[in-house]
Amino acid sequence: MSDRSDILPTRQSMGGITDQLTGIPLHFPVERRWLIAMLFASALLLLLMVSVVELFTRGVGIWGINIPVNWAFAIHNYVWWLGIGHAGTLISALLLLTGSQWRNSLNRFAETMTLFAVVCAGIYPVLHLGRPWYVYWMFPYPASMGVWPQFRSPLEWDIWAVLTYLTVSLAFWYTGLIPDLAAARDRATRRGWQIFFGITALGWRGSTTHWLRWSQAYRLTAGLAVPLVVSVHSEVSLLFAAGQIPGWHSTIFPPYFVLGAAFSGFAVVSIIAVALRSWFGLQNLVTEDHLDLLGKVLLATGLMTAYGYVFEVFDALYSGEEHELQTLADRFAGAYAWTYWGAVIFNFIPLQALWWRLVRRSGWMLLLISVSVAIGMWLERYMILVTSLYRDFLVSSWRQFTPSFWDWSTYFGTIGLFLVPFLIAIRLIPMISIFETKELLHEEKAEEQHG
Amino acid sequence: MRRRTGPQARPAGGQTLWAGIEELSDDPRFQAYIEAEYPAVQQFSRTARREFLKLMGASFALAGLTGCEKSSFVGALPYVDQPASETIGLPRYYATAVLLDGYAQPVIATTHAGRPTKLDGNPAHPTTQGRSDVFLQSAVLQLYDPDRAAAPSRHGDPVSWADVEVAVGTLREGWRADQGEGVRLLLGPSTSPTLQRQIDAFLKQFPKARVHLHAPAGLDKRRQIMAAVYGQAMEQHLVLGECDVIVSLDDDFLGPGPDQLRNALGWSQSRRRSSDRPGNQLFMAESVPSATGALAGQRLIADARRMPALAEALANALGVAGASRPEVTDAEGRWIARAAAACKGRPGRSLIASGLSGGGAAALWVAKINQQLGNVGQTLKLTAPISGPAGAGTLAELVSDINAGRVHSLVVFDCNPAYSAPGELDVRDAIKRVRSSVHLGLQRDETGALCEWQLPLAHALESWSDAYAVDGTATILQPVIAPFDNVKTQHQILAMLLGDINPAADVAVRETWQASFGDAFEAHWKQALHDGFVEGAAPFITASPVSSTIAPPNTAGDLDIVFRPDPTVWDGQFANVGWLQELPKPLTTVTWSNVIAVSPTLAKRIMAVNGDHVEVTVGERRVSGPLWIMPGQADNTVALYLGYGRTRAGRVGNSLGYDAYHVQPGTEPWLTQGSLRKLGTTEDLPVTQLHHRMEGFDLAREVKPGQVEPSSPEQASLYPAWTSSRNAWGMVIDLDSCIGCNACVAACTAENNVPVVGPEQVKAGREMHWLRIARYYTGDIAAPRSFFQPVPCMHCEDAPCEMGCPVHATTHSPEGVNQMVYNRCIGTRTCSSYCPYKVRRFNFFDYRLPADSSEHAAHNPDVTVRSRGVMEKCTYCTQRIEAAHVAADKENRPLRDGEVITACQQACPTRAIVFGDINDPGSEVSRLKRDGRHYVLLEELGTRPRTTYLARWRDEEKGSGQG
Amino acid sequence: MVRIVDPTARHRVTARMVQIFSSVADTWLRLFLIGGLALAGGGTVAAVGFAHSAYMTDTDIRPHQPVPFSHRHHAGELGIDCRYCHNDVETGPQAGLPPTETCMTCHSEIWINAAMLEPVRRSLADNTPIQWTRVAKLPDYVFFRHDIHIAKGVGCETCHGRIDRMALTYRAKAFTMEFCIDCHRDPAPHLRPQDHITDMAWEPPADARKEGEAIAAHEGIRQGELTYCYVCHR
Amino acid sequence: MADELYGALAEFRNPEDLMAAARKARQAGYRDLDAFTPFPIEGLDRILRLPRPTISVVGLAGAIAGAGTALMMQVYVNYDYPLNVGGRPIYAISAFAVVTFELTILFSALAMLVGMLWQNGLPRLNYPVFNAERFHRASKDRFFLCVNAKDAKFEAGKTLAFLSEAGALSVELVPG
Repeated sequence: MSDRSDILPTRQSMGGITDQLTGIPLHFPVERRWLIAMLFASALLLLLMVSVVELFTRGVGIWGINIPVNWAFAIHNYVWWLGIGHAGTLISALLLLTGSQWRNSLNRFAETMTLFAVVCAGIYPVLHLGRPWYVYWMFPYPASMGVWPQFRSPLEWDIWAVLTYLTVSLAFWYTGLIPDLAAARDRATRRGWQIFFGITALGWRGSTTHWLRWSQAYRLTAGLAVPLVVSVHSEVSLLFAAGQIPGWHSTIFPPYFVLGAAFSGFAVVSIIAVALRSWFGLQNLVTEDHLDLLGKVLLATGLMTAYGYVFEVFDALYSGEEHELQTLADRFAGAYAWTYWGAVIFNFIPLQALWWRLVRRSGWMLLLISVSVAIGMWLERYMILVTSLYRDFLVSSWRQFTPSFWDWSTYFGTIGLFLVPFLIAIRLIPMISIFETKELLHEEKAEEQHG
Repeated sequence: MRRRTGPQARPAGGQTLWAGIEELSDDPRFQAYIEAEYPAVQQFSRTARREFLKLMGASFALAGLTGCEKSSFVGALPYVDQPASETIGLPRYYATAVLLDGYAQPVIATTHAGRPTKLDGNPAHPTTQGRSDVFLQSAVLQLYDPDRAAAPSRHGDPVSWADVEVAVGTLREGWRADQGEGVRLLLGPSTSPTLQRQIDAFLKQFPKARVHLHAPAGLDKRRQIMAAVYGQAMEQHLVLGECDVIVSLDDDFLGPGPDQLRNALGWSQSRRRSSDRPGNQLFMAESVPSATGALAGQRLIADARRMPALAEALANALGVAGASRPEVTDAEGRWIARAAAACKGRPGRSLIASGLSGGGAAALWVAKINQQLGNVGQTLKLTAPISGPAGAGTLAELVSDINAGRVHSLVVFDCNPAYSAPGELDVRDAIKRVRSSVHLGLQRDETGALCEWQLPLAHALESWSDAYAVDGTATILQPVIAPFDNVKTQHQILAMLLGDINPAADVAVRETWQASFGDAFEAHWKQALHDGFVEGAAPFITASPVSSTIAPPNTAGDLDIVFRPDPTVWDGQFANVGWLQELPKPLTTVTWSNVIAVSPTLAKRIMAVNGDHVEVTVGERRVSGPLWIMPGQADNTVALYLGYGRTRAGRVGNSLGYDAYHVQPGTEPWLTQGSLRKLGTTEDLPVTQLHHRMEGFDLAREVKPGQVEPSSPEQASLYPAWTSSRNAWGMVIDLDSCIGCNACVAACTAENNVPVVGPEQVKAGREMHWLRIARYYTGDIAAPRSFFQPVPCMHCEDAPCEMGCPVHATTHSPEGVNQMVYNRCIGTRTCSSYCPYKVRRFNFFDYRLPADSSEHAAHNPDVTVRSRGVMEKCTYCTQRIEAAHVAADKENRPLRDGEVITACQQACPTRAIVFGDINDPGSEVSRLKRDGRHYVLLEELGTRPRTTYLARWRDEEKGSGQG
Repeated sequence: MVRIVDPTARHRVTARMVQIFSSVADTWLRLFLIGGLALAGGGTVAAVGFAHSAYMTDTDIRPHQPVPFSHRHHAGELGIDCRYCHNDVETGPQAGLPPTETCMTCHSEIWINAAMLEPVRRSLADNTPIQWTRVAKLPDYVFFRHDIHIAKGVGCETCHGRIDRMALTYRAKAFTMEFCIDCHRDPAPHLRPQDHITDMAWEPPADARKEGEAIAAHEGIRQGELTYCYVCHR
Repeated sequence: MADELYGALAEFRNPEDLMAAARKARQAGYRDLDAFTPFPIEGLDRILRLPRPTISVVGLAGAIAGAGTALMMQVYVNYDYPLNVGGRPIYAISAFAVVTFELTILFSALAMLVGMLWQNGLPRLNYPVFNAERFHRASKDRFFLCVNAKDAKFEAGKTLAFLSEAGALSVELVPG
């Protein structure tokens, strides 16, 4: 059921792990670095707030959008963030089901990342509205107008998908968190911590009956989360595929998007893993084997995404539809060719280094490659969105898009929106699943004894 | 007041035309009423409020999209004494006319509670038959222009009319002394018999006074040419409806101008004579691409200076006596041979026309050819001059007289020589020299600012006056709104100069017509006002060219510089009209600016691209502006467009583009020689269409005669069949008739409260026109074929946009209209992203007019004014459909074909747009959907559009691109 | 060896003991949870209710008028027909408020000196309108036409309520889209014979629907075509 | 005094010891047993003869409820105000599938979380075992077996002795 090879060094005690991990929130070791990071993140968040105020007072015209490219940064960053979110769920849920227990050291912060990435994605559908104050019209409620939402619209699907995704991720994350909160509670000495962890742990006491029900709920939720992830990003892809615009109207989009999502997500997970590991000296829990495995997964999903690229080209050529061909040619050589080639280069060139074990096991290399992938995927989303819109069917409506200052500020702002709560989370809760690592450690020790 | 219904004069929805006007908006009864609908009015500044109150009519809702806020109780004011004829909230219609270069453009003015909100052609009028052009459509906005002069002023200080009267009195004293010696009247083009009568009276009083004409758009030049050719003043009229073959030498007779409507109608009539082949052949030789050239099956590209030679060569080919065979290139030779062949053997069925750049030399040969071919009296008719004033001297003469110190008093009538005179004449300097100068005009413009006195004129829609249409049919102009500023008509002021202090506005006009109407005056008068015209065009006369030969203008210098009036602001008089500024120029789609147009070759030679600033030098004078590469332009011809670079046009029109008048020569204003050089700077032009090659798609289609096969309007679909209601609306646009004139776009703007967004937003790609005229090129960029394709909302039956909307803001009506509900829209823009035709427009910002701007009055109260963040698009003029429904339902009868007319359809000069019920097999639109040339734009997408097209004819002859 | 912890030795309980909360804490927590849920649910219901409330639909106020005009007296007791004052109702989009002249047709004869009519007399004297406060007002983006409704057998009372019983006029029906659309979906039960259009007291007959359908058929009402957006929004 | 006892708590070093002790206790006839461990122990439930949990059933119920709600909602709104949207069918089941799927997952997941907490009687901030002095190790690295005082065979002294023999590191009586 578990990997044969020991992924955790067995020379460590459960007690040690518990104290080490609960210690991070309880006796926070890296105050200064944390504060600096927090400062940086808050600055970005402030930038977002300013941008949003400007946006709501003056209108979406402050962005670079126009007719025909009336969707750009808002939608493409929405897709990007949502994609990043997916890796968290995949790691914790999919790998839980497949019983690959090396996930145990990664799932907690991967899930946390998911939560806040989805939040970042979630604000965009509101921000990009012309009249955001009417966003509630997208929900079915008995209005005095007697008019309802329109459930054939991919946008309507998205609202439900994202909210579901957010809620389920939250539920899953919290379910897994309860026992660790209990552990922290029992380690806490200061009253404040005791009360905080006491309430959030809901009085978990690790009774066998509880563990029994808990495990079932946890595994089943995981079982639900996996198809959910797939469905969510399929829907996001339908947001485009449902339109007849050349370069969007393609059946390969759903898998293409899901893979891309996982790809970018795992990249960001690797970034966080490397960062936390060196920050809090967690090398004993997030080992080089972990990095190695992450590298492999990254490589795999990357290659699958590459296949997506290839197939998209094939698709257009095979269809022979003139507008499709024209869009394809335009991606290669048009005004936005840089996004296409940028995506290809950033996504797939550095990635190849991961064929070497040495690279995979080096934190910094992995970090750099992951950053490159994150950028590459960002470019890809940009490319898919803009290159299709700016030249569609009628030549007379062709027009370019150039992002405005507010496009960028809103985007960088959301990075702040991601970092601030994430840093707070690091400050408050165990960033690595304590009980699951202990469970794994126990199994490994048991195996040692039975040879 | 008497309500009459001329059955012939019944535009859409059985409007009732109103004879005479006892207007309401100046009536306190009204002013009070307004506040009911305008709580905002109270907050206005005093002046703004006064202006506003004067504009606003009685109880109508100037709908603003305010969202679902808590509805509040607002004030409501009834009349004290309601006019018997007034039904609150219903429009009334008046027949009158607006003017272009003095010619009447007959209109039916739609007024809501005393405010004109929309102008349309007068369907009963024999010449224009209800058609309109961009200037006619936009005149209503000019009326509400807040920058118009509101009161008389002296050296810029406002004065009262009483002061003016005193001053005029003293002036007259001085004039009478020496019989008007040194008194000059400078008039813009005018056809008003009343004005002519008053001028004659003036000249009788002051025999030594003289009258001069200033016609910046070239009317005077045309007159000189005619005089030179025929030895007497006259006007020629093209009867295109009767032509099988039309040969034009740089005459853009389908382009903008007073004659456009008549020519467009005639051309399209003959063009549509047969359903299986083009009804006529059009040969065009031109230096600068024009609407006419774009439609020509046989287009020859030749420098402007070649026109006289070409004319003579054609004359020679057709055996005109005295015509030698000048040197022509192969291309020219081929084209002339074909044109000659086409003309031969069609006595009186062909027509040769020549433009200004050809000058008298070309015109003479053309006149001779027409005579040779027996066209005179058939396809080419001559009349005595319709446009006055008769016997007027030129501006050049005036200037030389002033400079010679022979002028002490100058009265400028409704023209702006300080801006629109050829720079060479240096009119500004001349005016400064005149002792006492008076300017009459809508605005205190460049000339008004130079003159001692500026007297504000009433707009045509505020005036009692009269004018002739291009064919000499008279229209009596009646005010459709009482002047809301302290303004007077030309006639009132001339009367003042004649010593009749402060007469009523209509006295002079009545006096004029007293003669022709005779005893039953009142009856005739009312009839004339009701119908909007007086029966009877100018009588035709016969004449033949007198002069044996006219020397072509000397053409030293390597580059031909030609001047053209701007297609949207004309000679500059419309510079302050936002609607016109934002209209894309037909061939460049540039807005808010003029360009210096050159051929691709020339551009390559000076290594410049669109937007680069280039400098044109003519003699001593130079002007610089943005370059535009015009495919299909003659290599050595540079085109400058007049009407821009104004300094006192107003808040909208100031400091846009460059002033081409500055380099215009005084003697040969339309064709001269000069040089071109590239400057370092460049600018981003506000263009609505960036890409012009059709890229091999079959968007705007052509068919060869014999290729056509009857098409079935049925289109397959996977989706369930929706039961349609009794009416199913559809539209067909005939690309063969579209001359790209923008009248439809202007009409749509006026009808649907489409906002003006300004050059910056246009650059950002956010223009709001619901209907765009796509312009495409095919073939060699040096000699391409050009296409116009109007693209409104297609109203797809399986509309991709609708399924994209998450809140049911855009859905489908049982009548097949793709509905857009602004007040439900939350602005996801999904619909636009999914729209394959990209015809939806989005309010990226709040584009509404400021609350206190007077242009509000031009809004159509039956159409919501859209707020920020909502999508909008063509609605098939649903307000007209619903109004027709109500009218029909009240009479409990089905709608008739033609009862609903969309604004674009109503305006189109060539009737290229047909709208109607496709459930009724007998309707015009159904007939066209069965036509052989019928096709569906992007049919392969299966969106099943209700708006479809008729392909354009392609002449059998090959090589039509090169000629 | 095994340590026995003495249960009675309560005092030896150390700080490491994890019993953080007293037993009441649980009660509070549960109350808190339930309270929160109740609040969220209740809030939503309340919000929706508020949108339909008399306050939001302005059906609860009798706005102040310069002259305390009583429809009860004029329309009810004196039985003056609606169209006598609102004379555009059959011809135009708006019913129209009576011009001062109309008031004076009677009030130059009766109640000549009544103090409460002073504003009317002044209006006539210096030719300035009376500043009424409008009661029945639709949003700007709704294009309603009185004439067609009257023509098709929708009575005044259907939308304006028992005006003849209003001493001071108020908005009797909430002019929400629901209100309009109900009738547009199924006009039949709301229709009445032409001679009862302005009849306030008219009661639908027992077989209102059958009657209504007869009227609808006779008036040629375009059943099912009245609920699409452009009928009212443009 | 025994009546206000919660039970007897024994501390073990590792899961194996705990399981062994638990087995012994069963054989000794103790029935009302519970264990407290830092992480779930495979097979402990079988030794303690704990009933199979029913979270899956709750989840299924939630799923069905979710699907039902979603479908009914979407069908109803289109029945209530049927509008022609791009010529698509009024009841476009294929389009409704998406939201239906989402709600199925949502309801199911939430149902399971709530169900799990409910059945476990959580949140329960104050609980007798928390009074035990050594219990804080239960969330760290120790494994506790508890004989509930309600057990028929429970006798404070004997039970403690029994547990000590079963290899406990420490035993204590937990007050109720």
